[in-house]
Amino acid sequence: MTEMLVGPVGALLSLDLWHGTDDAAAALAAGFALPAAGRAETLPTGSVLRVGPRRWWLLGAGFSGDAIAQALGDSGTVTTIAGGWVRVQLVGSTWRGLLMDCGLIDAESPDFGPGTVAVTLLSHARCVVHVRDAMRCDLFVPASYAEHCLAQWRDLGWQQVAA
Amino acid sequence: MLLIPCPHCGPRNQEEFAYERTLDSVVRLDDAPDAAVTALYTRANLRGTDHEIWSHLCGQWLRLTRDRMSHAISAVEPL
Amino acid sequence: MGAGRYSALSLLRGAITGHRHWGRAWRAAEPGGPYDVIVIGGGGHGLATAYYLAKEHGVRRVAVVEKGYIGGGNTGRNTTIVRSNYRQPQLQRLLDYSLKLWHGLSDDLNYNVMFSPRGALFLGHSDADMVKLAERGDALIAMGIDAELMDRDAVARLVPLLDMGRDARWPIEGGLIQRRGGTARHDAVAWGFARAADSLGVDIIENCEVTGFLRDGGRVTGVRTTRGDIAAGRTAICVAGNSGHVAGLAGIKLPIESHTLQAWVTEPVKPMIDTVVMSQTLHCYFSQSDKGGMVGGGDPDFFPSYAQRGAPMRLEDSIAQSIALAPALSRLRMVRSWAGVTDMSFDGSPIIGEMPLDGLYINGGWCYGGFKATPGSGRLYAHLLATGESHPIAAPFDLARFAQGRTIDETGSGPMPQSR
Amino acid sequence: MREHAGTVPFTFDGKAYAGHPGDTLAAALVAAGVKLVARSFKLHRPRGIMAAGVEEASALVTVGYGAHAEPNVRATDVFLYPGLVATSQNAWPSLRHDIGAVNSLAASLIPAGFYYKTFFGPPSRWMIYEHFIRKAAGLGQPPRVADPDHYAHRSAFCDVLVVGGGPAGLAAALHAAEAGKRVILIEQDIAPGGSLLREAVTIDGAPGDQWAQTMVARIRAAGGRVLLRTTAAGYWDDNFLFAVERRVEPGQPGQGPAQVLWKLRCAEVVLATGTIERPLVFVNNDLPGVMLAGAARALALRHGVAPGRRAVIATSHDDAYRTAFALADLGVEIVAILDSRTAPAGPVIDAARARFAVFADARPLRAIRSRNALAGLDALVAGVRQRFDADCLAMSGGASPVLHLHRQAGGALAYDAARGGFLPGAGRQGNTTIGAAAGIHALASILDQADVVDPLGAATAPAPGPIWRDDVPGKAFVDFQNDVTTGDLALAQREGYTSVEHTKRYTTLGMGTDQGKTGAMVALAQIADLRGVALPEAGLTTFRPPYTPVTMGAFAGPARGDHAAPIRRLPLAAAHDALGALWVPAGAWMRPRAYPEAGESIGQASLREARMVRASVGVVDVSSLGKFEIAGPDALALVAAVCATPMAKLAVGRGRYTVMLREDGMVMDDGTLWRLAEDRWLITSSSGGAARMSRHMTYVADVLLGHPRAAVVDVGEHWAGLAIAGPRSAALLADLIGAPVPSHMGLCHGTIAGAPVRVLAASYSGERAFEVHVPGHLAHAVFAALVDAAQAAGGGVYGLDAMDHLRVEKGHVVIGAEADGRASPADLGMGGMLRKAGGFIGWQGLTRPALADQAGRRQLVGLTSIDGAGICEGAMLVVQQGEEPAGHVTTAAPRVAGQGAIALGLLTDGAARHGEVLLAWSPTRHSMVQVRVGPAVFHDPEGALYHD
Repeated sequence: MTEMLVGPVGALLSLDLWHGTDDAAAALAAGFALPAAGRAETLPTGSVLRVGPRRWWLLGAGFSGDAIAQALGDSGTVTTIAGGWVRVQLVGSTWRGLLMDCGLIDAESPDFGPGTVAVTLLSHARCVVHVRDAMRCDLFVPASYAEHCLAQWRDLGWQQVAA
Repeated sequence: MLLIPCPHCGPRNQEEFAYERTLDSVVRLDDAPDAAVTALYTRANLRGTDHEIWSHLCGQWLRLTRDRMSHAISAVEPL
Repeated sequence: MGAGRYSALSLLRGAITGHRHWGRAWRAAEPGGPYDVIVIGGGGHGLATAYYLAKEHGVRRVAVVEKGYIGGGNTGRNTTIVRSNYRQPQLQRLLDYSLKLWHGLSDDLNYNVMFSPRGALFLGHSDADMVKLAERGDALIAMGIDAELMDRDAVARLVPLLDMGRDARWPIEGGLIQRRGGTARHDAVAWGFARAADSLGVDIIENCEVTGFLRDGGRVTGVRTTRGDIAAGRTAICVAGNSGHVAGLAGIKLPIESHTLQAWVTEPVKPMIDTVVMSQTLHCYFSQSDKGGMVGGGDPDFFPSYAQRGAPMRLEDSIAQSIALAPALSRLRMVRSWAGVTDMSFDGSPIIGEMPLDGLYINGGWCYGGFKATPGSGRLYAHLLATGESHPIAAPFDLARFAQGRTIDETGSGPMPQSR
Repeated sequence: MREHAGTVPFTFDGKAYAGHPGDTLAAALVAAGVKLVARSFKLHRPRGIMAAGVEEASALVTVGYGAHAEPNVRATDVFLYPGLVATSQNAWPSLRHDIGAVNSLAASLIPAGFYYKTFFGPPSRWMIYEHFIRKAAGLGQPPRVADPDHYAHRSAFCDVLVVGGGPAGLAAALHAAEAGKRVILIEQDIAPGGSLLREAVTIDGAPGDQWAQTMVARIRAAGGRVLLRTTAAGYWDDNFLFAVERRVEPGQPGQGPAQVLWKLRCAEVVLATGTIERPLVFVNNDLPGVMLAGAARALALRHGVAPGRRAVIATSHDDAYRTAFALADLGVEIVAILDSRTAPAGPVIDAARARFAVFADARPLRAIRSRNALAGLDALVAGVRQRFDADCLAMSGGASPVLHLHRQAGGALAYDAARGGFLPGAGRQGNTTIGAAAGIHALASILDQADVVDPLGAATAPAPGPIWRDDVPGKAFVDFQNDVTTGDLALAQREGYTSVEHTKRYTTLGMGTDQGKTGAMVALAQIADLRGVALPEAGLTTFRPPYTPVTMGAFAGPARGDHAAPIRRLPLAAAHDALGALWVPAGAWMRPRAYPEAGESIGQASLREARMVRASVGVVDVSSLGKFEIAGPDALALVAAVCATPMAKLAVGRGRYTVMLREDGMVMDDGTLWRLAEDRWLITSSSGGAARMSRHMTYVADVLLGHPRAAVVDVGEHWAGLAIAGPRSAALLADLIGAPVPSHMGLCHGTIAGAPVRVLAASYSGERAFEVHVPGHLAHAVFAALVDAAQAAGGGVYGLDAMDHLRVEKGHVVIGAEADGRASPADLGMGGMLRKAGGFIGWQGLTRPALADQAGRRQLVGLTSIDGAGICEGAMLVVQQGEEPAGHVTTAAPRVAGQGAIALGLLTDGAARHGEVLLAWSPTRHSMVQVRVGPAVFHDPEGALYHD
């Protein structure tokens, strides 16, 4: 049985590097790895998710926006965006089923495993999917779409519990 | 329902993409007025292959070389 | 010439003779010429143009060249809605000019096009929608065009299957109906105009694709086709959906891009809905054909295509919206879906007028609203082709309007076709 | 014959019957001796069971009752369940005695396309005829209530999709699964096996149907997914298919979803779709008792049901001989086998000659009817007419490979003269076709590894039936559902509707619910013969999705009821509910319209709220506004491209009203622009335009300016937005922040109730006002603090309507009302705001001649109701009633600071017509109000109120 644990995202920063800057140098300066396309890195301070061609999400209170901005100098910028997202933690072995019920992405593929990040449509909402491990997958849903998505997912038989 | 290779995310279904315009209809800010109005208001609209600007919901803009009869995509470049 | 006059009596005579006496409804003409006018495109608009040229302007040396079979393009692919309740005054004049012609068309052509003024109803889903509909109604009445604002109860009586629940996803607050609007049998429009034009001497040449233009310096003097060259005093492009391609053969780029519009039909059932139902905010619409199938559609596939094939997601959207409005539709079964290629113009309005080359004319850019304009479009185009002057109702729709800043934008969504 | 009585009770037209598990409704009816099952669409001819699957054209019934009733169900494609209720359609007063049958008598009066030749006169007269035509048309009764069933969608990706669970499909799926590929096999029947279910063959020692069951088990064991009762409905680009799985039979109530619409993206598609048998063409070939030979065989071998007592087999190829053996083994007397070939030969024919009377060069001419069913037939045997008595005529005019999906996917066709039909050519999307659909019929060659025993010898290729040339008078059908006869085809050709698409539309050939599955190829052969061309030259109609009709609800899937489309909720939705908010849709959002107190109308509430703001202070939720942070060394270049107003010299901590144009120069959006830091800007824009603005700015950054060193971050939902406006707003906010508030169009940061906030001193209402931005998930405490403070100061919360009254009185335009996408900056009185240096998007568009000079353009004006009566929003502006409008009222509102009614409007040459008196005329609302034209501002034109 897979359950949905729903709650605010808490601390979330958007790290944007200019086109043409050297990712490795920026990572070195920031002090944490900047994952490749479609990947996430989990660190003691939080997780870094690659969500766009020049955009990474810094998830967790351990990241200091100002310090990172300072470190990046004029190769990038950091913006707080926590208020715009709701996190739906899917806990259970059958979480792939929810993505196949309301999305059109190959979540059942062997290479949709831990550390995978995907930006895709779920129930008409533009969501970010972060596969933690075989039993856990986090969905980031735009806050204004959360009620719609959760209502539809409950309607499809997925159990919701408070985070 | 096309499967479009996003330069950043890899192949994704057409619903995640949005068509913008053809490459030759981009209106540059420094175009002279006549050239700008022509680029804005005329399209080759080929019944064949043309270069099109699309965007993916991950934020990647891309250029598709695509046949309007068969929908076959012969080339993709990031923008 | 002609297959003899159609009437109930003619059917009785046919019953006796086993219907052996009927001749061809239109001749399978061979390319001849030179012609006074060549119309490129054997759809409803092209055939109507030829008919009115011959009937009202006495221009008898007319040919219609069609690359496939007549009525095989958008004329045979639309959802057959006929109405004139637009908001912009130029479009109101143009489409009501056409709607008046619809009301006498079957008798005029002696071919029953089954024009059925069953009412075209726009639904409003909020007070803001109702204000927009009232504004549209006020504008129409001020132009002498019929429009009637309806409250919730009146709409519920007219279309009992609508979900009048307060908690519906799109609650129905009322509507605006044009009683003179309705539907018609699309194939019959092409065949009716073809038969009537043919009986006035127009050559209808099928399986004859235009591959280029004959030129005499700056002037276009006819067309090259898959069945040889054909000369003409005036050449009239009328190929909506392919306007870009054909204009390209003359080296001209138009403010038009071809996008796909899909539609669906269900299995035939006994009468269920009598009115054409549309929505002010949603882009879905549906009505029941005379054979009993519910016909509907919604948004175009917003990207360029000539493939006459759409993506299933658009069907999902328009069907989900239609079911939300009329829940009983859910148990019907879709039996067929198809797609047309629409000439999406860069202000949403048609283009009727001269092309930059002498002797070449254009009638296109009808987006997803060309069927309702068929007789009016043909008659106005015939006026231009016969007299060289644009009819006052057609004048605002010239090609030059874009560069001059006189665009006519019904939805106010600007030059990008996919934002319509 | 079936030994024991049926165990599954069902009713047909109220009469009780019982069938066997696994029976189709058709099999159970035939077993019960029911022949007449339906009436045909146009001529109301008696119809019975003709086929054995989805290609059935005649036997359509309504299954289920009440809300669960489903019209137009093929009796051959619904499997029995206890309590199934089936009723006949399109017959009144009863199936046996149907008034509609009179159409058959008048048939010669109503050939194909008769309705184009009559019913003339005014449209009102046509609508009278049409009323009766519509009543007669249509088959089943339509559902009248909401659908009790619900439907699910499910996506799946695979390496190999195999369509068709017959021998070829099962073998291909097992092979791929055992090779480690992700395999999905779909089969439309309730049981696997396909053609094996109507053959007496053994494979690897087991009967065909049991072999098929074991193959399914082996495929699943190898990791393959097998979906039975699932139909491939449509094949779109890049191997994307819809498949519809029926979880319950038509009319059968159930718990979970009644159907699942599978969305399949496949690397490779293998079509093992088999063939569909063709009818023969002869007079009355539609009579109950006349059926396809394969269908008769399926009744006998699959269901143990004899379709009659005395049978004639009429065929043009070997396959139908097998039916003779199957029927004979059930005790049916085989009166004759009529083979249209002059010299049929082969093992099965020799076996047949040993048991039955086989006649070569023989074909049926006319079926004879008695009491709505077959009693016998006249045949032509070697040129001599001969009568045969029979109550069952199993016919076969060859078979057509099922090419629908191959064609939907753009595949080519190859004509095969011997078969009189098409085989699949190259697939456009790398799809392949195998088995009978590819013209391979011998089971041994399909299952080359298996041990196949076929007592009647290997199956051979089908050959087409003879062309019907009106050898005897009477109606010979090519489309059984739409009653299209060979006579109709001849009439269409005679009248010039020669292209096959014209013939199809003129006669409605192939446009019934069976979509021409049985009749199309036979009709094409007849058309080719009429035109004297070979069949391929006659042309082919397009194959369109879906392959078989699909329930509309399945297409909508979970997008049902409230979920038909997303509704976007504000972060403070719960708080507004607690305050008694009345919600209204605004684009995809739901926003509070007003907070009516007991007994107040919406109008009274919104005027009270608006006056409260002018008098003291009000708080309104503006969270849905677009908000974008643009940061980086080149941020200014990006902002200057998007916003048309000057900003280079804007100091850090300051903001300004701005407008964003489309490339044609028209106003696309408006909002405020703030310099948060040297190279960090905040742009706010309208709620309705937020998505469009987000896309526009990334297009400008990545495509137009080619990646400047600047990022565009959409923070629209990160920041909840709470506007606080009114004379007391500044003092109240200063207390809450514990610091001085910024001057008008200034900004500062602070905290309220422990939450970090950004305060922008912008005003929409015309009062001194501020927008407090707070992260969405921290907004509740801030909203509560602001509302409590406002209420304590004599104010409170206000909604959209009140905000609208205030902004109209101040003359602010709204995107979608005044800025309707047709208005230029100059039309809205904003010409002076544009950057003289240009360089903003839209500047070239504005140089166009008709925009350079303003003559004849519709311009923004203020309108004051002369006698104070309310002005109708949307009313036409005319000098006198009946004139063509010179403009219209865009937004109307009551005066807030004072009495009476005002409005904003767009009026031709409005700027030059101040002082004129016009009529705001609304015929739809029976309203006529005199209005005076004036400037589009009614309250504090100088903006004195902005300064404390």
